[in-house]
Amino acid sequence: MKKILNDPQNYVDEMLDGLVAAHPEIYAKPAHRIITRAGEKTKGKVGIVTGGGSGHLPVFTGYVGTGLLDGCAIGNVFASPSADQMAETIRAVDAGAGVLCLYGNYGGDVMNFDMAAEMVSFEDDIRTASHAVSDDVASAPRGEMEKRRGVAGMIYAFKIAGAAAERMADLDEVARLARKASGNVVSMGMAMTPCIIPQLGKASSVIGDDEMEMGMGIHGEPGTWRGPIKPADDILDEMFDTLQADRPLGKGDRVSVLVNSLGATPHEELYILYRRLAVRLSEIGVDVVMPLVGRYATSMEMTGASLSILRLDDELEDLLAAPANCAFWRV
Amino acid sequence: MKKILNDPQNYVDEMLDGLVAAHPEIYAKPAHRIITRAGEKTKGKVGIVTGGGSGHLPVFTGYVGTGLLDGCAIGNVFASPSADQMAETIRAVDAGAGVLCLYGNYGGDVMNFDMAAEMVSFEDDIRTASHAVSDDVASAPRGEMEKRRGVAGMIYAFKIAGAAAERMADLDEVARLARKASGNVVSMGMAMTPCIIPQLGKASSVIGDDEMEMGMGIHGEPGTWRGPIKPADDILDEMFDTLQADRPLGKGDRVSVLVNSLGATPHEELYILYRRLAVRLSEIGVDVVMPLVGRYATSMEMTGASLSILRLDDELEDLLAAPANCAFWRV
Amino acid sequence: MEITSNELKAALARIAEHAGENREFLCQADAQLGDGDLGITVAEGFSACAKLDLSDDVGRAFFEMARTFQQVSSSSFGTLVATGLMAAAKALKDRTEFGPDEIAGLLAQARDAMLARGKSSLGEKTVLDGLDAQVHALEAERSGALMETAVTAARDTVEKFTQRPNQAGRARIFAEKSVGLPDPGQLALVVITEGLR
Amino acid sequence: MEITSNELKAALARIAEHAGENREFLCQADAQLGDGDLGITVAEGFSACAKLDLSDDVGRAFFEMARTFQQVSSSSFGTLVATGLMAAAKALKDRTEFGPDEIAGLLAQARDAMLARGKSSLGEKTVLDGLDAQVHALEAERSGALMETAVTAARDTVEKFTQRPNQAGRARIFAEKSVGLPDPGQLALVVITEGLR
Ligand SMILES: Nc1ncnc2c1ncn2[C@@H]1O[C@H](COP(=O)(O)OP(=O)(O)O)[C@@H](O)[C@H]1O
Ligand SMILES: Nc1ncnc2c1ncn2[C@@H]1O[C@H](COP(=O)(O)OP(=O)(O)O)[C@@H](O)[C@H]1O
Ligand SMILES: [Mg+2]
Ligand SMILES: [Mg+2]
Ligand SMILES: [Mg+2]
Ligand SMILES: [Mg+2]
Repeated sequence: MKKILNDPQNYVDEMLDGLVAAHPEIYAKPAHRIITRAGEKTKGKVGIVTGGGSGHLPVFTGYVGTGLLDGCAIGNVFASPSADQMAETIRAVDAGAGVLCLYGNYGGDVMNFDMAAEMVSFEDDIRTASHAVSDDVASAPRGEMEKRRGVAGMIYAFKIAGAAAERMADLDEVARLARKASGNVVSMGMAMTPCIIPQLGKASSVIGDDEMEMGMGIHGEPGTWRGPIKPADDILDEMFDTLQADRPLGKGDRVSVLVNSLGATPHEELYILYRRLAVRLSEIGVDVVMPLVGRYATSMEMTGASLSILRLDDELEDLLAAPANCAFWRV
Repeated sequence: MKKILNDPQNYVDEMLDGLVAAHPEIYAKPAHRIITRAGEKTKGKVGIVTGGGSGHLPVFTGYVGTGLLDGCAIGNVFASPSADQMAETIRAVDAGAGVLCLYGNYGGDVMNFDMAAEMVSFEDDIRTASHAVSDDVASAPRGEMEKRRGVAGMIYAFKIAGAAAERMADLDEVARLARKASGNVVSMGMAMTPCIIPQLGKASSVIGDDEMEMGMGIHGEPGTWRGPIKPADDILDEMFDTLQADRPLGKGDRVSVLVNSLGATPHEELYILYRRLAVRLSEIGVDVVMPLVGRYATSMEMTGASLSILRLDDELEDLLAAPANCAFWRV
Repeated sequence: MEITSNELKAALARIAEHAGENREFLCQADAQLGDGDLGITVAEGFSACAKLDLSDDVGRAFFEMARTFQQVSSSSFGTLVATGLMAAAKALKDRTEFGPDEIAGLLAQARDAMLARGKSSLGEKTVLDGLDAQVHALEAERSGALMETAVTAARDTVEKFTQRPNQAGRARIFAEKSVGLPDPGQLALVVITEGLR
Repeated sequence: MEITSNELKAALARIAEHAGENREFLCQADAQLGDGDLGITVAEGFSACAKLDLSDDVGRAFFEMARTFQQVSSSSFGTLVATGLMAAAKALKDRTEFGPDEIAGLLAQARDAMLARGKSSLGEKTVLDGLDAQVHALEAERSGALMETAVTAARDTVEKFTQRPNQAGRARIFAEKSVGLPDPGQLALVVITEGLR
């Protein structure tokens, strides 16, 4: 296991300790496996919480910060946190204006967040709204949106909802904008190697030496095909064409794009993909605003990349460009 | 070869095209394999150029930006750019106040930068100063500083010299501060897997399945020992103790630290290392300012991490905290 | 005989014991189609509940169980069980006892809440098909052999569904492979109901 | 006979041809201890220089060669050769010819500039040891057989150093392995000088 760790059982907790030790001005850990913003809450501001399995930094915990999220419930590697932790996180961030639960569409997380919302309403009288981002086009057809998984595109929802909350929009408005951003983003990924789950000490699946898998999920969920590795331009074209088929862009559209590494794939190769993406977008007359290239949603040391495209309008563009600050992203 | 690329021969050039396409407000490519800041030069500002082999993003090219570097000469993966390219880069950034060449201590780069300085002095009458950062404690004893390689710690020299130049310090002063930062930083790294050089299509060396190599260089240069993988805390302790032996820190010292991934090693594991580092530093009463945790100097998809420690005084701390902006680092 | 908080506590102890004995069995069943943690979820969830000092208010008691169950496990099954317990908590709020004849109704409410939580439907080869079979069997049951009826209904469901593909939860990904394998959640319901006797 | 820009051009053509023939040989020698690019550096460097339309000013001519050489290759050897050429350029500035008796002196200046550039010392088993041997041999030479003397000095150096470890450049890392292997840079000097004849 080519990982830097102590006891695999402590992987998540030691990671959180290090995160808070390194950035005490950004993150606080008020309770076991709960991260919130450091400092005082802003009274009357809508809180935004997320949560999910570990192993995806900066997702989920990393996006707690100014203009972004208020809290995160942290599960084990690739495992949902409990509803109780989520409820605790909701309580921790509530500043009297209600809380939006905004996370990726995975069965366990959805059930637990729903349960948590029920709990804080039953016990604490905190108003909540919920939205599970489902941007992974490879995981289900557009007609079965509720089966689509949430992947890297969710960071656009974090950013836009976070900016709205920072401007003191109310819960309904923050939830509307989160849903709008989420509805406007589509993603598609591919992988070349899986990653190692610390407690298992080995990879969840194996991909042949000269093989890649298109559409593979960030936990190794099966994709649309597995076969010989294609050239970078062909990979980008297939991802782009799939997204275009799902939600076509045309002349005059404005978008933000995210070319994301799943972990091991280096920046160099993301830029090789971006180069082709820029050609494809300019061919159809689409303008790019604030492109993101880097490691924004990972699966530890998985090799692979994903492409997310967010369609913008004035409202979304304005919120996307608003100031934000966490240890992994500054706008 | 688990890499996303087209023709391996085009790896570097396509990467640069993508970089400039994604961030045209930051980077410009005035000539083949030369990157400078976008926009107008500031008349009378000292220019800072760097250069070196590709495959280390954000090093070297990535650190061109406000409050950082002015230009970069780009070589093939792990190969020095030519003196001619360097001279061209010096000419491109000179704004009448002379140019500092600031790069990592590797034989080829040193020779080529010296040659380039000679060329621009012979032909163009541009004043230059040069400094090769040599922070890698594993590569030679303190007594043979000129043999020490330059690794991740060089970004502190970029930052501090860049801030001084941005404040319109003159060439001697910028060079003095670069040398001071460089003299105050020490680094130590370890690796668990090598990386693949695109043109070769394979790794330069092999590390056994349960093995790591302490002190390995970023191009796979042999380290101080190879053996079974140790726990994260032991790894950090060995790196820290080696740095302490080389240049001891004591009570009341202020430092910045960089816990850097060589590529594949995920953020999670950097924070596991950071957690231990924070303990070690606080045990000896050393204060940390602006810690950096992430991928600041890589070898594509190499697995491993390095630790750099910069000893601060008021002057360096002030320059470290000054504003800076490139696609990979914002202060 | 009416059921009070005391009966609930005794029942939890019996389930916890039986679930402990079947821990490995359920983990192995889950490992074939999922992540192999179901035995842990069920055993530790009920073991923690059995340690509770339950309120006399049976509604409150079910709430305490729900909360405890999902604290221990955040896997799907744990959250679904907690959801079912929560449904009972709401239905029995402010009461100190309930009758055997109310059980079918409570199970039906749990089933519906769990369907909503899991965003799944009956017939998808999950624990909910077992629960649904129990609801119908108990509604038809007049002899008073409630426990036997419930165990039989749960067991029959496993058999009825084994040759079908899983269509919900993690196992959905392995739909083809799942044909011929019993659904782990349906097996867990058998174990829990056996423990109740 | 004085040496003008014309003689330089003719010499470059001969070296380029001979270096082309030895391209593989030098690459293989370099591959044993380094990155295997030395044959390319030498062959392409001289081939590009041979295509130059040299200035009549021999100082300027050497500068043009220096510049061209390092444009083609940024490997150590290329930069060292360019450095040596640059030293000659400075020494011969504003002249249109130089005499054979000046060659030893020019080589000595080149050697010194290259030592400074490479931050290395004589005796470290590099091309500079070959150059140094040539300087001494040419200084002692009175018969006029300059070329033969230079070739012999370069060849003898290879032999003298083969059993020693490399102590400079990339090969330093493989110091142990390098014992028994000729230094590729010293071999390249033999090839270049052979071409000059
Ligand atoms: N969405 C769902 N709706 C209904 N039942 C479900 C659902 N997801 C899982 N289950 C049931 O839970 C069982 C698996 O539970 P568990 O091992 O806790 O799941 P996981 O570990 O995948 O979160 C399945 O066999 C199935 O009976
Ligand atoms: N620092 C140095 N000083 C003197 N000679 C050197 C130095 N580095 C390399 N050389 C010479 O150059 C030869 C290797 O040249 P080359 O293949 O161009 O190096 P690389 O590919 O490693 O940059 C060596 O055999 C040696 O003779
Ligand atoms: Mg399971
Ligand atoms: Mg599970
Ligand atoms: Mg070489
Ligand atoms: Mg070379």
